[in-house]
Amino acid sequence: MEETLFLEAGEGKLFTDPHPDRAREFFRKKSRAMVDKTMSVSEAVRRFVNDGDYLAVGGFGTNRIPTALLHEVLRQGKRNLGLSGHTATHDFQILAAGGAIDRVDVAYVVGLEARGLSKAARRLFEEAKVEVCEWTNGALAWRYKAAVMGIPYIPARVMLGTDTFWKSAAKTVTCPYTGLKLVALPALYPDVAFIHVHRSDIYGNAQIDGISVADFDLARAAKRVILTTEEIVPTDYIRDDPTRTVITHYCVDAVCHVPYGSYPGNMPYLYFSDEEHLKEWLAVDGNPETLKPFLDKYIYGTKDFAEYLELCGGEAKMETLRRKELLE
Amino acid sequence: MEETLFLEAGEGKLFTDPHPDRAREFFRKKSRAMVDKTMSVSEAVRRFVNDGDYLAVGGFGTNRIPTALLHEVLRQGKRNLGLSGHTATHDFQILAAGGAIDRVDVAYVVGLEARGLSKAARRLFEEAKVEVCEWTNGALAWRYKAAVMGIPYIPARVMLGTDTFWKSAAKTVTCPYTGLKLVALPALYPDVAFIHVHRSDIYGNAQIDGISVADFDLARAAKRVILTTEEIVPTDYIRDDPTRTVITHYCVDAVCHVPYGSYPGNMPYLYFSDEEHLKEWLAVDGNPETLKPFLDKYIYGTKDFAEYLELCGGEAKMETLRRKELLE
Amino acid sequence: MSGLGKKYNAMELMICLAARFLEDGKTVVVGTGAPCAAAMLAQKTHAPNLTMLFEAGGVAPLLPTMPISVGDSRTFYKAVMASSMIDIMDACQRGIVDYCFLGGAQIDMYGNINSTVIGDFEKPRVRLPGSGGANDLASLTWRTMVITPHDKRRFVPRVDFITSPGYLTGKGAREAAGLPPGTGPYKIITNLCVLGFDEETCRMKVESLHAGVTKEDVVAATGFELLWPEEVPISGEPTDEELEILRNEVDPMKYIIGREAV
Amino acid sequence: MSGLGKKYNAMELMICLAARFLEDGKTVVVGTGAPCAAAMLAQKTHAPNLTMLFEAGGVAPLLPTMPISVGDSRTFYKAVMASSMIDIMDACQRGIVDYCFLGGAQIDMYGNINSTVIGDFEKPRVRLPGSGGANDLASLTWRTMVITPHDKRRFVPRVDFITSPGYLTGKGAREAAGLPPGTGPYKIITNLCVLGFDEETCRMKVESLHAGVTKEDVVAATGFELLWPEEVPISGEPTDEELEILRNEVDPMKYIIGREAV
Repeated sequence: MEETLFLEAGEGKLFTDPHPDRAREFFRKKSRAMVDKTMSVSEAVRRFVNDGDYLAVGGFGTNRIPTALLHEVLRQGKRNLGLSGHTATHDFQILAAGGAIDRVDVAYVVGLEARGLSKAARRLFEEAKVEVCEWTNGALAWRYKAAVMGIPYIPARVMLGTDTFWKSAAKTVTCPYTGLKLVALPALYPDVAFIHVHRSDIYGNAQIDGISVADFDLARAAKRVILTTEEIVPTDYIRDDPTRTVITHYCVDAVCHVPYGSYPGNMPYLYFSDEEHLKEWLAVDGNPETLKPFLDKYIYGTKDFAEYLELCGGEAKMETLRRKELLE
Repeated sequence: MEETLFLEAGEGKLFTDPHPDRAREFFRKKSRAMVDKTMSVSEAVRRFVNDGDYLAVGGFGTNRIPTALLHEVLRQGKRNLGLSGHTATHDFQILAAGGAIDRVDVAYVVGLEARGLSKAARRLFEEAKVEVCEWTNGALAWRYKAAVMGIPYIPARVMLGTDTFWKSAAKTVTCPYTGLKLVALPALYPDVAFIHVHRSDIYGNAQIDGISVADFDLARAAKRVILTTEEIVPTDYIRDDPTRTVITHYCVDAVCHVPYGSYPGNMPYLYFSDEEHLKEWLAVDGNPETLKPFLDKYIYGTKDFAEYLELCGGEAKMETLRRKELLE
Repeated sequence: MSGLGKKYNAMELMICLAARFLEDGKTVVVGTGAPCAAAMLAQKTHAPNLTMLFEAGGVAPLLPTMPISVGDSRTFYKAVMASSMIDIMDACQRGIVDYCFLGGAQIDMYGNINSTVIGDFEKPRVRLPGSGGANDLASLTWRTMVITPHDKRRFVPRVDFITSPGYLTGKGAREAAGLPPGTGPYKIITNLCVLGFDEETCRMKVESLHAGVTKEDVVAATGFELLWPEEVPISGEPTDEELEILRNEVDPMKYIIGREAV
Repeated sequence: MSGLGKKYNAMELMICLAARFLEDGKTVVVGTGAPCAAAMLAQKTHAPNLTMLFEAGGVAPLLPTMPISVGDSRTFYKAVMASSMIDIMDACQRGIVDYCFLGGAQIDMYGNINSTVIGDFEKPRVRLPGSGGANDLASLTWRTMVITPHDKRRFVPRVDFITSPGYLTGKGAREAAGLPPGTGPYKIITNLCVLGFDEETCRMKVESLHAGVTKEDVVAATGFELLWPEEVPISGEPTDEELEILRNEVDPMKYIIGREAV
């Protein structure tokens, strides 16, 4: 059968390689062994994040985010990272403030939802300091899914007819069964994913309580995965209820024990977001003059996440946020 | 952009319509209300299964299968059903014995895995009494996923180069990003799905313990869904741990309370399969002379599943199977 | 002008009007703010069986307070399922989601919405958040609704960037682009009026003016030509019951209704 | 002939040989029976870090007994995850699954396997179960292995139906068909010998003969011409340790090893 198709293509740049055979070659060599992967945040970032990597962040902007890893990216001065801007809010704000990013697949950026907009993040766009390619939250979720599936693209019915499509790197295809015009979303295999979870064993078998957002897929799509976890549990705990597992060991490269690791974001069932601290971020990040001392104090001047937590109010603050989360 | 593609197509027949717009029109009208959907198995089959419907069965052949619904299909003399043969083993054996099927998408049929082959099921093929289209377990799982996603097809890299492809209704497509040849698996929207679960509320919000096989997707892909459940629980029970939910109310049309509903199949964490009873099935189903009195006794002569359970040994048998499941 | 001398403010009015468009037994994807308040109000009045979905994965929660984020833990508090974004987006694409609510910086006469950039794309005057899930919801759910302040800066002849599709260039354009048939903008609820879309032209059409608002007020606040019915009805006003539920049960902290819309 | 006068039977030999091909730290999709026994034996000897997957969703269980079905509750007993079929199939397609084991009624010189029909497709002499997950695993995992009795009824010049792909028509044919490069049949372990595949021609090639088996035995049991190395090594024999673990820990009820292979 022979068919002539008229395809449309967005003019955006594809920042990652959607070819499943090259990803398969990578995954072929990746270890599947159940070996102890616990390490410090600084070691994990040093070993598994390279300048120029394309990064994807789990959770949802200010909810179940891997804050400690994001801070450490700044502390180690990582540069020229690409970012999957899949509801990237406080996570993007941190990376933007540290000048770590030079290209972004945008679904949702620069805003912190109802809280307002990050001026530090906006400056990157308004001063054209990042390469930009437009997508949607659904499109990025499906692009992860295509990578999970090991196929170069997945069809969908979004973006069509809009400038979001024309400023994306998507193409259209024609369905061989129905003749429908569809958007072909190219697989997105991030170089590295940061994901914060409720609990993990030392091998990376991990559970998430509440919505998983896109993290089931992200953990499988990414070439390297660093987990931060509220708790390290024995593998027997995981094996006692395997229905609950979201991420398996063969996806994971590093497991870092970081209690309160989503702070100042919300961690479902454990602690609510610290709206005051987020407000402070929004207040200072508009101006390099006010941003620099803030970053010096909270990130560059702290040796690790535990020190940052202390500066932000320590256990007493966490107790307040715990009560807020539990509606007490 | 213009591109000429050389497509290949299997010669099998597509038994279901993969067009997402026609499915959307159906789903648009389907109720999403949280209303009491509990009813008897006989009422559910009477109301939601029509002669000629295309049926998909949850679980995995002899594991977490909706036996009561399959028996009721025979009792009500439903005819000319299509079947998704996604590891259809004892489920298919029952439907074949009752002459309910006239077309099958085959991934795995006629066998009961290590136990042997069902002669009743084989006869349908060897006497050409069913229309057949070949697929694979993966292909059917992905075809459900395409329906779940509301897209007419999903690309994959299986079946290619084999007679399984040529006797399927699949077509190939060319990837617009990589030039790779892929198989385009057409969406499979079953008319009706039967799924057995561990617990459900009266609205169809349901949990499954252990592997979900393809049932997360099947419940969403099917136009109508009948659940049988070991237990009916208050909605508060579901709401207390929403991470555990697999199926939501807006997918479900009927909820039938059927304890031991997977018997003689295995129900994870509750009871093991009854290998003796399955052996009896395999022994009698080779010959219409021995099959008829067997079916009369166990299915046509019983008014419901509870009577069948009694005939098979009742609570004492179930206790034995419970101990076997729990390795006691 | 709105709210002046009335027993409710413009935000309360918009929420009440939006709530009334949500039919019982349907599904709606909501965000934070006014849409969430509208869906909650609908549930507590005429639509107890309205299923609320949040794009990050929350299904039918019993919202204890207003969410701050569409992914925070309130969005799946006592939910029937704490699912995933892809499950919700799949549901939209499959056709089982009836309504969504969108916002944006600009909207045109076909209901196309811009939430990406003001000015040039390459070096924008103002960079906005982008689509998020808005394009997905506008493409896939059956009926798109918008609650927005009404002024010429927002109601523009041509949006700088079509982030989320309205009727694009008019009748048939969505289908030609490949979007699922039967979908598109349904109601735009502003502080001045309720707008729908003309079936033939797919252009924005006034459906009712809020009490005290004149045709001239609306024309002056709109950057393009609207269609008008021969007789323009007056929008219903919030009932005492609606206001009481909205103020005491839906938004007792006045997070949303405390904001004047304009 | 096999097992005659030996301290192990043919099934035990095949399981031990198969186990040795499974490297530590890799992933394998197993079914019931001999493949499952081989994977368990490998875990208990040289490959403690071998991750076992079952196509219905079980990930790395601590198998308490031999499963009867690849979806029964044993396949995810104390598993690290009780997942879904699509998660396992996705993993194979993504390239993280190293080995699979297949069976079938017929196999040809390129390792193509028939498990669908004997005779005509439209009205078959014998209808077999079909692909199940076999075609998926043969297409997607890196190395396909087969444990099978060796006779002319099975080792045929041309299979009646290619259910699962071997090397199809020879070198390059898999890639031309669209299958992922670098995949294909790896080892065929029979009661007579171990077979591999010639790199240049992709044809089946004898790698070793089991103790006491002659070249003539193999030729007589094979319906097509095999390739032979210049010198044919003798297959290793099971060690005492392997046999003890296999008999006492892996299959104490002798479900599998109690069956003579031929």
